[in-house]
Amino acid sequence: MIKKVRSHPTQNELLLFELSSPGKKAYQLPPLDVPAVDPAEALGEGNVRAEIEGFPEVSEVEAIRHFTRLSTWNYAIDLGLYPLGSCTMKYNPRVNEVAARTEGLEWIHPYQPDSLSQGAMEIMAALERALAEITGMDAVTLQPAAGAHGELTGIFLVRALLESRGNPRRRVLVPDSAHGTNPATVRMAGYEVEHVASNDRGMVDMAALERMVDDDVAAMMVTNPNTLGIFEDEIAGIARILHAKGALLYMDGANMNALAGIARPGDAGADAMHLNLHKTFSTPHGGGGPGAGPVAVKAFLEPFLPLPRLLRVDEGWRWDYDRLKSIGRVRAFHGNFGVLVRALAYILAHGGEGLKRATLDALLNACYLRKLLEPYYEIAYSSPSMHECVFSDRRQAALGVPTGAIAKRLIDYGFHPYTVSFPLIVHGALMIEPTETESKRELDLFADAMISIAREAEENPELVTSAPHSTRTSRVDEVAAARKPVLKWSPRG
Amino acid sequence: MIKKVRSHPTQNELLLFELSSPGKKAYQLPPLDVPAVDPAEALGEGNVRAEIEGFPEVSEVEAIRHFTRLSTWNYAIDLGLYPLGSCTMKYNPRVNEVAARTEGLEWIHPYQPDSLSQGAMEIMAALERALAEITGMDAVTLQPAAGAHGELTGIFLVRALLESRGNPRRRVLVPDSAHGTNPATVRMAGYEVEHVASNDRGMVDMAALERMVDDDVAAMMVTNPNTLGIFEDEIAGIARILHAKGALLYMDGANMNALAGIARPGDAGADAMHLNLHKTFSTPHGGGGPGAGPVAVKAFLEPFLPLPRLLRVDEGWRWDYDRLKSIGRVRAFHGNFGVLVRALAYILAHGGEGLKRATLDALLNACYLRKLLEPYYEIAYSSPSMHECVFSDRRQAALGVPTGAIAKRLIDYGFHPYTVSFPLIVHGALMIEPTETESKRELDLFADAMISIAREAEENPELVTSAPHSTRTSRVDEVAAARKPVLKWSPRG
Amino acid sequence: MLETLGLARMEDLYGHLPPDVLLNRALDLPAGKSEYEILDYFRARGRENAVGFASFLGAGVYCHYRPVLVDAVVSRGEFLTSYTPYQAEISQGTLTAIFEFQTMMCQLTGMDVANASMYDGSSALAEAALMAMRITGRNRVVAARTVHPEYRETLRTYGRFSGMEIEEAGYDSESGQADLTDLERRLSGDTAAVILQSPNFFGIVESVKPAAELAHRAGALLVVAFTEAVSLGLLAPPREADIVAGELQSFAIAPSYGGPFAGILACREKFLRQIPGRLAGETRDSNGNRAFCLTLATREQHIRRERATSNICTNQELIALMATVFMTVYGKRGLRELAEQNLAKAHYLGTKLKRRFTGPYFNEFVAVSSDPEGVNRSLKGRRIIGGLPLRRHYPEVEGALLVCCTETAKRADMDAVAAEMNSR
Amino acid sequence: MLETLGLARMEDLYGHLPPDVLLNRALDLPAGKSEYEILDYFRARGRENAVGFASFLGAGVYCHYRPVLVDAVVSRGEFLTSYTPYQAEISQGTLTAIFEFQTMMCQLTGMDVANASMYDGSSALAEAALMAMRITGRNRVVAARTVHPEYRETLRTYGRFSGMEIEEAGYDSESGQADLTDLERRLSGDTAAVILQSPNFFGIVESVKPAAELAHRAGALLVVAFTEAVSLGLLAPPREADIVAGELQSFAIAPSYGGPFAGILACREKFLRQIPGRLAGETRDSNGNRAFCLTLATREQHIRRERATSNICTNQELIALMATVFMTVYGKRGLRELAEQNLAKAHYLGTKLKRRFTGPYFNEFVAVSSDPEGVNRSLKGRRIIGGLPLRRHYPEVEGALLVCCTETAKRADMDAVAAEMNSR
Ligand SMILES: Cc1ncc(COP(=O)(O)O)c(C=O)c1O
Ligand SMILES: Cc1ncc(COP(=O)(O)O)c(C=O)c1O
Repeated sequence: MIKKVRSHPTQNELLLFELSSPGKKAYQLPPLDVPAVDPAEALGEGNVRAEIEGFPEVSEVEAIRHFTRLSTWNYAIDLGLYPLGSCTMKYNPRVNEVAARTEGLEWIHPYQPDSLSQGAMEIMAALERALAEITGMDAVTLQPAAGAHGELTGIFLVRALLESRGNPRRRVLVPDSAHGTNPATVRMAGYEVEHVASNDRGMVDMAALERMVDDDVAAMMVTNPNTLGIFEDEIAGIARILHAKGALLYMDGANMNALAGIARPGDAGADAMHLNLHKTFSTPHGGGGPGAGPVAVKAFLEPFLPLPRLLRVDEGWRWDYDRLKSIGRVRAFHGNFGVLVRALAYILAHGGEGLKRATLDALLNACYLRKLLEPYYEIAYSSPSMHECVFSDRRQAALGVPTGAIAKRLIDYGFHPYTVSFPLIVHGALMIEPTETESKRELDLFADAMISIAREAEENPELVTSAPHSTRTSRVDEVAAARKPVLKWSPRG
Repeated sequence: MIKKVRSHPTQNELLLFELSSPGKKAYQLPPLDVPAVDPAEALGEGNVRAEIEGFPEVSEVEAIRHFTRLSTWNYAIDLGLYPLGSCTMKYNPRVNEVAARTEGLEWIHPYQPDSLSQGAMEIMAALERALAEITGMDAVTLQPAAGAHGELTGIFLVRALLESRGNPRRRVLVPDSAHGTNPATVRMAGYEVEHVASNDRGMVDMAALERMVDDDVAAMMVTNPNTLGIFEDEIAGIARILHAKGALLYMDGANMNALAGIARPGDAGADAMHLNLHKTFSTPHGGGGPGAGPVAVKAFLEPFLPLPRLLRVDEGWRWDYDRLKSIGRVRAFHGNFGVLVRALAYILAHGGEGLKRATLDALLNACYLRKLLEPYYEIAYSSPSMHECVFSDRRQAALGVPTGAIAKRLIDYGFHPYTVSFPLIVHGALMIEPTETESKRELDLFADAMISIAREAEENPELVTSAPHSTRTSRVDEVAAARKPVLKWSPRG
Repeated sequence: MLETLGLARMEDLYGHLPPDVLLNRALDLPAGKSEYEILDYFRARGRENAVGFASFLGAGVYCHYRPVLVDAVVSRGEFLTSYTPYQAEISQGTLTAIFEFQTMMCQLTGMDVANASMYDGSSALAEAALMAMRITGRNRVVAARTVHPEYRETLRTYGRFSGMEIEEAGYDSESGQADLTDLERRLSGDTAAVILQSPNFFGIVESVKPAAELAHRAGALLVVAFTEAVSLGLLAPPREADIVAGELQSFAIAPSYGGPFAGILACREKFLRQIPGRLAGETRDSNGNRAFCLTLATREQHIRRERATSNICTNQELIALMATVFMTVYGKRGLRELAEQNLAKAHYLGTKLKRRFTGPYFNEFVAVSSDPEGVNRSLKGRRIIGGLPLRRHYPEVEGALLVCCTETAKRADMDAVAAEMNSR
Repeated sequence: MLETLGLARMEDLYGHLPPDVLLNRALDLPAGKSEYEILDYFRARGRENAVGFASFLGAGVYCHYRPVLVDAVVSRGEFLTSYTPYQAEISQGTLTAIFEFQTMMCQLTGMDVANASMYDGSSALAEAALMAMRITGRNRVVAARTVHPEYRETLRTYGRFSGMEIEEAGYDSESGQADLTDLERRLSGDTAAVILQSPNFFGIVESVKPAAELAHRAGALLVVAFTEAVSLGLLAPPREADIVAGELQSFAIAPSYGGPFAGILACREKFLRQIPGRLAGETRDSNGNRAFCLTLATREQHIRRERATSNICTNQELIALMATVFMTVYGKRGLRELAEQNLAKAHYLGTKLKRRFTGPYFNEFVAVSSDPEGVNRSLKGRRIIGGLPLRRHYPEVEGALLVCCTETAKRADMDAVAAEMNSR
């Protein structure tokens, strides 16, 4: 029985281009206080464009209604549990949004003189300090724009270091449970990917690792807890094996939400790692970003960090561009500053105690859900779960109800689905990360829904495989979308 | 066929008191920077309360989800046409909201010295000037909090004036088409209400008026255009009749959206009138306020206006409390300042030209809808419509489908209903005010819906009378609610 | 669209209006401005007011922290741009919030029934007095002079034309509380209501119970007003009152130069039919689901017209919603802690200054000074707005400032005020 | 919940972790703060930056008006707090907006396909170069030195480890445009891409067409970058390009000290399979209704892993949405008028100053000064931030400032800059 939602009318809406009618406008500019200039004269005929074919023309009320109506077609954290495994969809305090909109922070130009940017630089310095303390590392760059960008920066650092030692080496090890960005990153840094098998405990197979690591291995990328939500308890051993052969341990810190305040990757032997500020340190995901992927490193990698670096001098902070060993910039300007502000606001709000409490609540919620669901769904690995738990659809798939169908059916029950079919090493994975900000009530409702779907899979599989039944948009044909892609609106439809 | 909406799941939600669990919190206060004080000691045992029985305790995410979920159960201007007759539910530019939140306007105390309030006082003075120009009156008070409050202030002014002339008189005339606040106001000012019948053109019956006006009549309250959306074209004559007997003409300016920029009540003989800033001059209605109901008067009523008044002196603006004839305050402080800011922002954005254009568009939209619907619904009066048009349900009621049912059925079609059963002199009134901010597309969709419902009334009345069928909450039992009122939550349910 | 109407020009839309009422010129207003110019204009006006000053003004308008959630909620178009919830099936969001608001108001005030809001505290008080007249059939009202002066002025304006006779009872020049003996002396067989405010205008907690006994003994109702809603987090609710009228500005509403705020009326069950304003009630929909709707409309102007309990129509719903979010964020413990912080701050400064009255005070008090204006003048130089000089409203209380300290008052600023006042 | 798990203490939740990895002390961070203290902290930091200065800085980050609608839209929780729209049935809002964004990007750039966003313009340009390498199977890239210096630095970092060889072509010291003869000289059989930026870093409009011919003749692709999106309202779109990489910060995104912004990649249809990043496509739902979903995921890391077109995952969707609202508000005529105002302002000041280059410029230009630092120093005293000294990035262009004037530039401030610069 569905307890969480009821149906209600939601407004239909055309595309902007269909709404558009000539002459409508939603803007007004102040009158020009200087003489107008003839574009053709100033730029040359050939450089001036004709009107923008097909560009919309709507009124202000049509504009706000358009986006308001669209918004009502979305599910969101503000509406309920969003248990996407590996994505840490937690509630992000609204005060972060207000902080990021502070006039003196929002409207400052990256090229204004350091003397007029001290507040911004202090914020970045404070965040670097806090992240170093939380990760147990020595230095932090805030430049990368997202997790994958941080990974790339991290592997660049590894390669730059090894090159400076005379041999960049050829291979980077990646567990078969790794997130897709890991192998993709390795390739972008010019390395070959070598997959490391997981053992039956869902952890890196140490024996296999021993065999694989030689002095042609540049590094290993380890996610800890890994994408199964399992803590790699041999992590220190992994570091030892790598270090013994002159290879580095890169840690994917996307799951730091499971460790903040209780364990520090730096203490466990990681040489470099990135953090997903938009996950652990709370920037709303905004339908796909923005985020920030700071990279924290041990001292010996610090000289290679992207430039510029913050430098403390008598007058205050200065940007230091004079860094010979730096890999250079990984993007223009100083990083996603607005996201950095939100992250610092989050850390200030929690303090050390609060960060630990949040971590514990994240573990509690994940373990609680696992406990409630284990009788109905097959847990992928028996090892204890940290901040997320991963099930397999084996039992339901046998009834013709794969993980993807269960996910769609969850929508009818008023929830956003979990992460589907990842990690790849699990047969039909159901990857569930509730995060610390969910209440017991919401978790119980979710468990009820999952259990009820398990029953439906037995009694009425068709009901599940044809879901969702309640949404304004029924099952979307993704195959057709990919077969002949229509990626933009055009007048003839 | 319903083109405007499709069904989609909306989240259910408990009441705060049901969500609440002990120990949860959504607040944090800065640490106290002074010694704590023992309440019992400072205030005396008896003055200190026990804990607030039943008061909620929820987390921050529960709080924001609670109100976000609730909000999705509402219809709103941001979602579509809201054709409530007499309510002028137009789109209110969002810039008004930003203006009202300007730090130096939002966080100022009404008692801070005039020398530290000049900006606020200048805003009020500028608005008074603009409203006087728009209405054709000589002086304006911004103190009243809403239209009805303005009416009350206006009739108080009439009475104070007449008392100062020696005889307050006993009766105030009110057309039978008047809004309920008019007669209610008359009584609150200690007058008796006398109803003036409307003629077959939907206007004040001049002959009847002639007969009724004697020197015991204090004033007449006229709404123009009246609640039928019809312009009282004898308005000047009405004024003459009243003035000849020493009575005053009070104009209910709630429908000023039909006149701004094309006609001024002051020029037509009105002695006093109120404006609904939250209608004509755009403050979002907020589910029932706040608004503001400034009163504009001719010079001879100025001495009686509520105190304090703005006074221009060399140093700038000053609040003048020294006004012997004033009726005194109608509320504490200076009025709904935040609403006044929005109104001035609206007037600045439009300018004289823009206000007239808005008026013309309001007339156009109303007349257009009338034209489209006249074949299917019986127009109440043949006189031309101004900013709204009023139909009677006679034709549909004969089929067992009264105006109330048609209204509920509109909900299934994705629209907010029109104003139902008002004005009272129309049999089963359908009172439709589209306002100027609606697009032709939205109006056409509305007309389609109305026409389709007219057809349903003939072919399948039951479908209409049992509406709405698509909402998360079906037809609400208002009779039961009134029979044994439950006006607050209590633990036992 | 004009074609559809068979018209040539937009002006034809009002061609039927008599020429003599038409405006035969353009309105004399500046040309329309862009939103950037508009915001510049208001920012410029804002800079002409005191910005970034520390302030010790209270007197009915209090500066409290506003949780960021309040704005996040009321900025949602579904709340901001909806009308009064007449159509229950598509207004359950607003109706549910009103029902929760009414409930919390009852929990705070100890009354049985609360309405959905009034314009403000002062008009709510005036309506309470009119309500008492209707209930008792009497026409005299005795109000303590410790009630906010502008509330009493509003009461007088409302009363003047409705046959209300208003008497004011003095206060004990020692304690600063209403003088109950004087008050009792003024009671008579046609007294409809006794009106007290607690904490009163001087910031002092009144003794509601004995006042209730006096009033009831005389067959009158006790109306208790409040201007500082935060005090309800700590003070005993006025259970002995028959009607409570208050101002909710303290619940997350910016001072905004005096409005918009939200008034509230609450009363005992038995007076329900006489309460003005909107009421949301619980009921069921045709599927048996819990639902809410506006109810008892037969009290209101749109049904009852001249026999309505009041002419109020549009009220202050969005402000009441802000207060509801505020109460939700602070909750049971938070409101208490907030009130205790106010108490502590006020007493920190209060004990440093020479106070005029001895009665128990919450977050404001009357401080004595040989030269109040002088004090404020030099504080202004330090970007501090001092207390409110009482001269205008209470000439008899010479050389006094009404000083308020909320949780936002900083110790350093309070020390500065103390130094300044004690230096004379 | 602990009971359900059969645990006694919260700490038992990680009892299975090896002790040697545990942090056996509390984190060395200050205690948690209230939102009021947090906002005070950031406001204090904000005051340590330039606030309320007039600024003539551009150079890749432009200060334009932001329509208030933008914030109203992105503040809606349904957009703000949703994830990447993998589950199409409950993400149609975001997906529809992305589809509209992609369409408008194609309309502006003249390309056939545009993705849903990249991190920023600089990383988008680097990805464009990598894309060109994949398409052509070649490994050399020739970039004009008139491309934003930090974009070229980013390109170098990306290129360094991916076997990309980067050459830089000079510019005409007269016109300030890329020197196409020098550029042509550097083309060879293994040139994958020629990279231009227009308007270029000096604010000068490049001649895309001839560059395209050169590139194509050599079997290379032409990649055109832009940093000032507003210019697309007026300038001919780079139709002759094969790939367009740009930065959308100008579309309602605050400078925010350099981010978050939103990059964009657009290309010709035939290169579709090589474009990185998210793509929203049109399709149908099982009821035949139009619907949208993320598509061609086989290009992406979560499906293709090490064979993906890029490792990009989270991008800048909310910023792209802001840009979408911006484009909607301004629309066809508005974007043109906005661009024309920028043109007029820049030329007002540009004609008053001694300009270093003669090529056509849009809203910024290089002004010559005997003492750039001196000029900026004295402007700073008048709360004006002058242009960007070129010394660091273009030592050969001595004594020069890159000056930008958008629609927000006030005539009085421009006059002040002119007076200051011409006084030396
Ligand atoms: C384990 C893991 N690593 C890396 C990433 C990539 O981070 P981002 O999406 O910020 O690029 C993610 C995000 O999905 C992740 O879950
Ligand atoms: C004609 C008319 N008069 C008066 C009023 C009362 O105005 P308010 O609701 O602002 O008190 C209204 C509002 O509904 C109205 O339509």
